[in-house]
Amino acid sequence: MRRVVPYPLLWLALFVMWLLLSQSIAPGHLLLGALVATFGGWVAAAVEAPRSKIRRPVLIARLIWLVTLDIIRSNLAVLRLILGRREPRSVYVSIPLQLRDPNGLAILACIITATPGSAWINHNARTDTVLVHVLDTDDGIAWVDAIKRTYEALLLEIFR
Amino acid sequence: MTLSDHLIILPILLPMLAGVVLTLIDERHRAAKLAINIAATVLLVAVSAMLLGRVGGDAEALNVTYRLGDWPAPFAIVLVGDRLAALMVMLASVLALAAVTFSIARWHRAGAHFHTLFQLLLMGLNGAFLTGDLFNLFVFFEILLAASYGLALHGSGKARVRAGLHYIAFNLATSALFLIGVSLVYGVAGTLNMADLAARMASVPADSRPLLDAGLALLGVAFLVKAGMWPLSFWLPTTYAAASAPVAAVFAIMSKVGVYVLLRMSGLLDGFAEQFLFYGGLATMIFGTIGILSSQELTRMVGFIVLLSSGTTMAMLGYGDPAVTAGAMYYLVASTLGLSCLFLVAELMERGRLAEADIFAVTLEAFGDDEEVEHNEEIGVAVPATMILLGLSFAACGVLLAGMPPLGGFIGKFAMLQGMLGAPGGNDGAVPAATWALMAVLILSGLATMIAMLRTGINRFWAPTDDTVPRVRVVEIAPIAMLLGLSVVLVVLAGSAMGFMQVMSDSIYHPDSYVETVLGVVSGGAP
Amino acid sequence: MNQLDALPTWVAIIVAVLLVAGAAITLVGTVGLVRFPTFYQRIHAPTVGTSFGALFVLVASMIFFTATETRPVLHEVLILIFVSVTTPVTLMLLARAALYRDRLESQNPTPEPPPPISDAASGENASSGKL
Amino acid sequence: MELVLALSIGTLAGSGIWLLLRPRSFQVIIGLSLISYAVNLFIFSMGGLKSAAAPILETGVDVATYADPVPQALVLTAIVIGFAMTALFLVVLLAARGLTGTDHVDGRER
Amino acid sequence: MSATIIGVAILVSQVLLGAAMCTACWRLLRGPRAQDRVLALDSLYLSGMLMLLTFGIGSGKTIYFEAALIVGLLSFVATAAIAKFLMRGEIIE
Amino acid sequence: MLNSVSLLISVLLPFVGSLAVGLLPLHARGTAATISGAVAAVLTLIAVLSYGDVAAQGVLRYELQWLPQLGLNLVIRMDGLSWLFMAMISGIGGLVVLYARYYMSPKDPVPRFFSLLLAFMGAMLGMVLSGNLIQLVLFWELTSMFSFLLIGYWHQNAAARDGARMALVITGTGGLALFAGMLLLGHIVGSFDLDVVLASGDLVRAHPLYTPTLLLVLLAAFTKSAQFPFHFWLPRAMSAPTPVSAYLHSATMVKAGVFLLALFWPVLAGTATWFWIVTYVGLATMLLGAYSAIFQQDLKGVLAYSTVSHLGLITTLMGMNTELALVAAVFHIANHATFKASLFMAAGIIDHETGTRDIRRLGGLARYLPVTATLAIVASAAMAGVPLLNGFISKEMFFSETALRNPIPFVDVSLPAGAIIAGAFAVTYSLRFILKVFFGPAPTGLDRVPHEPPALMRRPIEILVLACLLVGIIPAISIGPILATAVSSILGPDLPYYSLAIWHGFNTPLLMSLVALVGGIVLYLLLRPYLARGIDGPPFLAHLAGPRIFERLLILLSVKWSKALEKLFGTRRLQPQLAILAMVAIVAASIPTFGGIGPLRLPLSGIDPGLTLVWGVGMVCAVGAATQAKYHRLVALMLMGGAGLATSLTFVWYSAPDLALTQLLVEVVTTILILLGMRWLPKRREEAGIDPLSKFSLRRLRDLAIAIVAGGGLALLSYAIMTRDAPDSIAKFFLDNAYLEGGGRNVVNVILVDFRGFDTLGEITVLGIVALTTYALLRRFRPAADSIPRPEQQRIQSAVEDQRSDLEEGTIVSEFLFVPAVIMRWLFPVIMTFSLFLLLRGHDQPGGGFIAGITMAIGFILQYLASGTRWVEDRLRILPVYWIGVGLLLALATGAGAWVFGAPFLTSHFQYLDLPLLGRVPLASALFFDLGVFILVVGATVLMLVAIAHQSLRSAKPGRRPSTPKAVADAPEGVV
Ligand code: NA
Ligand code: NA
Repeated sequence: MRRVVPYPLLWLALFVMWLLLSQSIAPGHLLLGALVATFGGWVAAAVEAPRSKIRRPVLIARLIWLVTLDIIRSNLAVLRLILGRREPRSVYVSIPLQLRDPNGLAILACIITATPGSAWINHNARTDTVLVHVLDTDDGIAWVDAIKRTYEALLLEIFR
Repeated sequence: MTLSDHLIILPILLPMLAGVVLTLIDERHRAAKLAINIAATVLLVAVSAMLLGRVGGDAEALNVTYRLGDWPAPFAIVLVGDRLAALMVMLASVLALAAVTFSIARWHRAGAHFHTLFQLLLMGLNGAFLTGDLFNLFVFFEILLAASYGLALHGSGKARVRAGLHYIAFNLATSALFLIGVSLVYGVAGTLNMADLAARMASVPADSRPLLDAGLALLGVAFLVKAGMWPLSFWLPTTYAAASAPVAAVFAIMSKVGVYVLLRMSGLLDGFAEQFLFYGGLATMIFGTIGILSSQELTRMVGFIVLLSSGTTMAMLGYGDPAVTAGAMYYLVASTLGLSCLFLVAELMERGRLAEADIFAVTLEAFGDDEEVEHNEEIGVAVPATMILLGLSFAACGVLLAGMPPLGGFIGKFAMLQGMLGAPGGNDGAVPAATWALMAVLILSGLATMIAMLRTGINRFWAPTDDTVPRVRVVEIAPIAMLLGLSVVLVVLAGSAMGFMQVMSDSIYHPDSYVETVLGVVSGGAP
Repeated sequence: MNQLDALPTWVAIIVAVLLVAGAAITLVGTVGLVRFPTFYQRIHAPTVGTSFGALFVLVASMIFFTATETRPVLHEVLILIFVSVTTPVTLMLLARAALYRDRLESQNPTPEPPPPISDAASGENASSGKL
Repeated sequence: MELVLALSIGTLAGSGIWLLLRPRSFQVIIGLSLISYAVNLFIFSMGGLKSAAAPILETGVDVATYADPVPQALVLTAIVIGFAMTALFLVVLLAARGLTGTDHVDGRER
Repeated sequence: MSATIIGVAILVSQVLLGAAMCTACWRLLRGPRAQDRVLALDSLYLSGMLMLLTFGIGSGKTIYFEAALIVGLLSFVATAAIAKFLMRGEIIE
Repeated sequence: MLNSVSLLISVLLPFVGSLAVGLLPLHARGTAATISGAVAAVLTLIAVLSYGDVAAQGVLRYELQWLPQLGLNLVIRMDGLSWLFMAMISGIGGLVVLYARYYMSPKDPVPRFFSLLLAFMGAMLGMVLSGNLIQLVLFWELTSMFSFLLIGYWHQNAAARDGARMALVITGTGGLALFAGMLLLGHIVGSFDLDVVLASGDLVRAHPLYTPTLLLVLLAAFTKSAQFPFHFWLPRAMSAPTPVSAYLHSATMVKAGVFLLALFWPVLAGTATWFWIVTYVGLATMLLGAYSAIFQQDLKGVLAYSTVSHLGLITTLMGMNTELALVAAVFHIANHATFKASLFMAAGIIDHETGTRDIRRLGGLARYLPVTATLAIVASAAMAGVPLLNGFISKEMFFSETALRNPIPFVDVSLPAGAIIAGAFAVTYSLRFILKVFFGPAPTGLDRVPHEPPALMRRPIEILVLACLLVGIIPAISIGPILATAVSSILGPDLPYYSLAIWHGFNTPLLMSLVALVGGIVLYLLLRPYLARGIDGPPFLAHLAGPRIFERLLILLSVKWSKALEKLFGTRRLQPQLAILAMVAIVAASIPTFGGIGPLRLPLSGIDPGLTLVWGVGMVCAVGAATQAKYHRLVALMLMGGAGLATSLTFVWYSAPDLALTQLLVEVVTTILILLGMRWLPKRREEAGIDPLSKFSLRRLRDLAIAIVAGGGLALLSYAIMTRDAPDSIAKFFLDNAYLEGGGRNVVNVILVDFRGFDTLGEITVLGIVALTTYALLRRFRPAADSIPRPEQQRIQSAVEDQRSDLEEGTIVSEFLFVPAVIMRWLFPVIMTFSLFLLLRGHDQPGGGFIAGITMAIGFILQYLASGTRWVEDRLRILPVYWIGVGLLLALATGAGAWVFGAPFLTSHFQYLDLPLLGRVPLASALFFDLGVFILVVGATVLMLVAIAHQSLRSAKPGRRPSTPKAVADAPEGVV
């Protein structure tokens, strides 16, 4: 089974993607979707997409919720900043991380960057730190703490 | 449908299949690739001969059509085989056979995918000759251009790449013109089929006619570029000169593709670009002549002879007169054979030559009358047989291309000149000054070619040099002999050849049967 | 737009509001691109568009097509996911490249010397300097 | 809108031709690309402008309302061929640059 | 009624997105550095994609969806490649 | 019948013999000479045997159909004149063969010489026996060509090469003139048949084209027969072996010109134009030749100029428009051939025996070569017109013709005066020849003692001199009938009265002869001191050396001027070529639209603000790209992307989703391609010191004008089409039939894979070809010196890694790409899925093989981008070349599959399959076609991109010498 479906979660994602694309759940599409998803797994295996053991899938939902909230918040903040007169108080922050899992790091990078107001610049694997640019904050240290507390902790839980 | 119903598409599909199969064979299996290339080319010659036999019947000019996808014309793509198309396909296959044979000795090893590109070039050429659809013509032009780009660069090297860059840039720009022209034609006339376009010309609203004409004019420019008309042809000699010999030997027909399309269009669309053809062709002849004289490099000179040949044909087509066209087409066939052959001969001659020899030779000639201090040895030099063969081939090509008797160039020029003069003993006020000018240029260009070839021949074969006798293999002489042999056959059978051309020209300028064959039958691939 | 008249007005209003809001937010995002003085600040602007701007428009689309085609139309979700995964990739690469270039040419308009070329996070000078 | 589109075609073509006449091979390749955009739009415009009438057949719709599919098919072919030729030209210009040492289209600085 | 509402909304949003594209284009032209332009190009693509979606709603057809999807999924390849080019001087090592 | 065969043999036999001799081994001297001699003998025999028939019937004809449509048939025609020529050609030919057998060195590869000689003989016979004007031209040119080859036989000598070339250029030019002249003549008469033409003299002379025809024919005759001002090639041709000089350049070929004059005398002569031109050109030639002959130091030079002079004499006679003059001319043709050939052979013997032809070094040879000397003295006397020799009789006839009173005073004086002066000159040079060579002190400084040659070598001279004597002593018996036959073929049966006697009483011609004789001797005595100085070449005229002028003129015309003209009317630079193309296109499109392009209606659809803004952006991007491409390549590339986006949006707006998809994808791939290429381009920084004014140079203004006009024109054309009613187009058929007949709802896709699938097949072929070309070219790629090192960024980053102890080689880039690479790898299966989706839905919805293929290829490239070439190729075995092959094969096979059903290529099949579980599934053969497209596009795109990407690997290889020309890519085809 592992050889046929090396990444079960990916299989599921691709299967759903196929159905969404075809906008149909006809038997033909279910079959095709399954085939394509299986094929996709092989392809991912060929390029050695990093495997991760997901311990607590339930926490993913919590992560999504947190991200959504954060995005709403920071969107509003950035919009205000753009439309307002105030000059942004930008800082570089360096976040020391315990998270080592490549997928976890990738997710963290996406979250930080996709959230308006913060941008992932570089990850240093030797010191396990990440350089992040924050658009507007009066307390960089607090900002770092918040990230570590919420996202990193959660991701560490998921990918232990 | 039997296989013979599919005969007309075979000149396109056969090279394509060969090209594809060649792609799938690894570069390491050179011998297998070569064998397939040769076999496919031989088969193509056979198929072309069958096609020529089929449409070249004695009676009325026969047209064969082939409806791709079994869709009715003029909606989908139709292939049309008439005498003109079949003749051009035949000519292309013959040149290809010569070139591929020649490449056995060494050239096919000079770069990757030579065989594939070679076969696909043939596919493009044959497609361009056979298609009856303007946009499909564009596609086949692109195929033959793409393959020609690859082949022009075959062997790589500075000169080739530099020439290739110009060639490609210029032809890409031309392709844009082609597209603009085709789309204008579609935008105004609503069709892409050539026969249908001819049929619809009358019903185009008067206020849209200028737009259609503009489209046709742009198409014409694109064709003139292919045909090598001055001042759109400066890239041609350089490219041909830089190309490897077997490639150049096939390229000899490339400018004739443009000529072919111009002839086809001027037959179908009454008076298409005839004035331009006449004067442009005349200018091309003059420029070609100038270039022939000024060239130091032999291959470059041959490139200019290509221009001259094509300019001559174009100027003749400018008459729109079946008699002249028949002569011009005879001349086209003969001169193309000669050019192809000369490209091969030139390469053998240049082999083992010292660099800078060309420049030295011309300097020598410039002061030729001053050097008298030379011991005159009155014993003939035992020239190696290789050089004699080469020399004879070179001389034959020169005679052919300069239009000197007794080879085909002479017959062709004779036929054209006679056509231009009109009916013997006829009214002489009818021969306009421009015709006299053209006749003069036609004859003088032959003289210039003779002088230039003479200069080159004497330098290469007679002047004592330190050059070594080139190592020439039989497979390199054989294609030369074949091409020259064909030119001789063309002379011996001049009567029947000219008869063929005359029937062909008549049918080109009376396209009713062409149009009817294309549009008339509702379904099926058979004629 | 005849079939549109079958659309309930309240749905139309929702769709309209979402559309205009999404577009407006995207516009504001690009305004940020113009307004912010440094590259590292401008880098935050596009994400407004990819997050809120895209979200609103995509939701509008989902609602609209679900309503008009009377079946759930959800494939817009894919766009949202793709955009939120791919935009960060560009931004990360770009930010790192910009850092390199700025350090190399010392053209960073900020008074603070930029972090070292290879690794901004190591060492004390990069900890959390305010700009 | 015809006016806007026509102007756009003109601008693309004009910019492309300007670049085509420049001496650096990179300028020429960008020029060819712009010309290719212009030509594609030109072909496309030959079918006239019909908004929201993609020729994807639905039952019960009069075929006269669809946009003309022929120019679209032609443009598709033209895009593909144009892409291929751009790639080829690029490689040739690279080869020329490598062999001649310059990126001048004539292979030598004047 | 619905048609009018939707029509006006689409018109307004298209104008807004068009304005967004103009703004991005300004940055694209202005620079000053290459990275600024890449950023602008990314925004340009995003605004264009959203424009496609508004157009899809306007036409009432889902056939324009794939175009948006392609922009969303693949346009980043170009900008990421440019970013890598800026950093490394070549995009495939 | 017998005549037909013998006529055919007359023309064919020499060629057959030539071929046979040419194939002999190089040392087969005896065999070659024997075969050649036999050929000449047979031909002479045929001539002798045919004489009766010619004399009786007038004309013998043999006709062979060749190109009847154009009136060009092979007609072998023998009349009295051509009989005379045939007799000379074959008779003297035989003697020359005998002579050459001994003359040519044993070391010489002599079969080739005889082969050429025989071929020339054939050409000459073909020419004189032509019964068709065009055939005449054909053989005429052949004689020039073989003459060229024979002059250049010793081509290791520069003089031989120059002489040969000059001869061919001049006589070849004349041949072309003859061609034109014959065309006109044929056009006037309405037939190329010689007999018809000869019967149409009055028609021709009255025709408006008479003068041009005459001039062309005369040009041919004058060049061939070395008439002033084309005479100079003949002395130069003396570098040929002496048998050639004897045969071609005295006896036969040079007579072709006067043969032509004689042949067309009934048609072209008899007018004032003819008289003035022919007579005075002949007279000038005669005087010039004789004068020059006096001062030659080369034996053969004397003979050559003498030949020129005698040819001038014959020409003068032809020009006089009297029948008696014509008789004299024909007579002198035969006489001159006899004595001049023998003189050349004698000169050859002298050269052979003494090793020199320089008169200054020769003398007293009568002691060493008594027989030869006697023969030569007799022949020289004939040349000088001494009585009892053949030259005397024809010269007397010439004098008597010039002495006829003429009403025009100039003619009345100039003709006899010229004749006498030329006669005196002839005496002078003959005398000098005899006295200097055979008498006086013995030669000094010779390599060997001269002695008589082998008897057989002398035999031809003896025979010819005997003929001189026979004709000179008993003309009426020996030559009378032959001359009558020859002349009557020109003048018809009623010949004028002439008497071939030696003594006509003491009359004006005799007086003139005496004056000439005495004058000549006196002149010789007067000139002795001057001649003793040994100056080569005539006084006063030396600086007018024809050859020099000719060479200079030829170089000027054919090298210098043509080079200048090529520069003026051509270019080898790309930019002017493209500018010309643009201008020609503008002009071509303007001409038909000059009078207006019909109504330009107001916009049909109102302004759409969204798209208008988009195009605002698009236009700005386009112009921006145009201005930035020189110094800011990356900027231009990005701006181009902006313009492309606007284009894609337009496609969406106006109902072309497939186009939008394609355009967007192609855009991405193009950007990557160009980025890959930019690594190899030179750095370019805006030069600070550039003069801002130079930006507005004339050329830039011109280019700007071209760009604006062309762009504006294109805009106008598209606007004009968009705003008028669409024509009744073929589109309706596609819309009507796409679903019912083609089985697809996406009409564009059905057109692509079915209605016009042939286009698509071609299009993917193009893509495949380009990919293969790219690959082939890059295998030989050699980067420029300044792009061989890794890019600056990488070098700096490596340097930093070196300096800092905490960094290793490659750390910076691996950190840079760490997170992005993870995401890109996950995106790979996603993109694959999307690609397959696009492929399968194409027939009904936007998508299809091409779009899917490019998508898939982008997925591949993304992996290269993320992880580098080596990493990817260690893990993914991509064989793009095979993908190309398989894709094309699949498409081809799908198309040909229709043959199985008896349908034409690409006929599609469409049906529903009822599958368990899945229900009705549509299955169109077009899908397989599209699959082929897909596979090919993936292969081609990946191949192109990866082939470029591989160059970094290759040039990064350590120790590789970049300048090695044969640097072939290390990557085996499979990996790339
Ligand atoms: Na962000
Ligand atoms: Na280090």
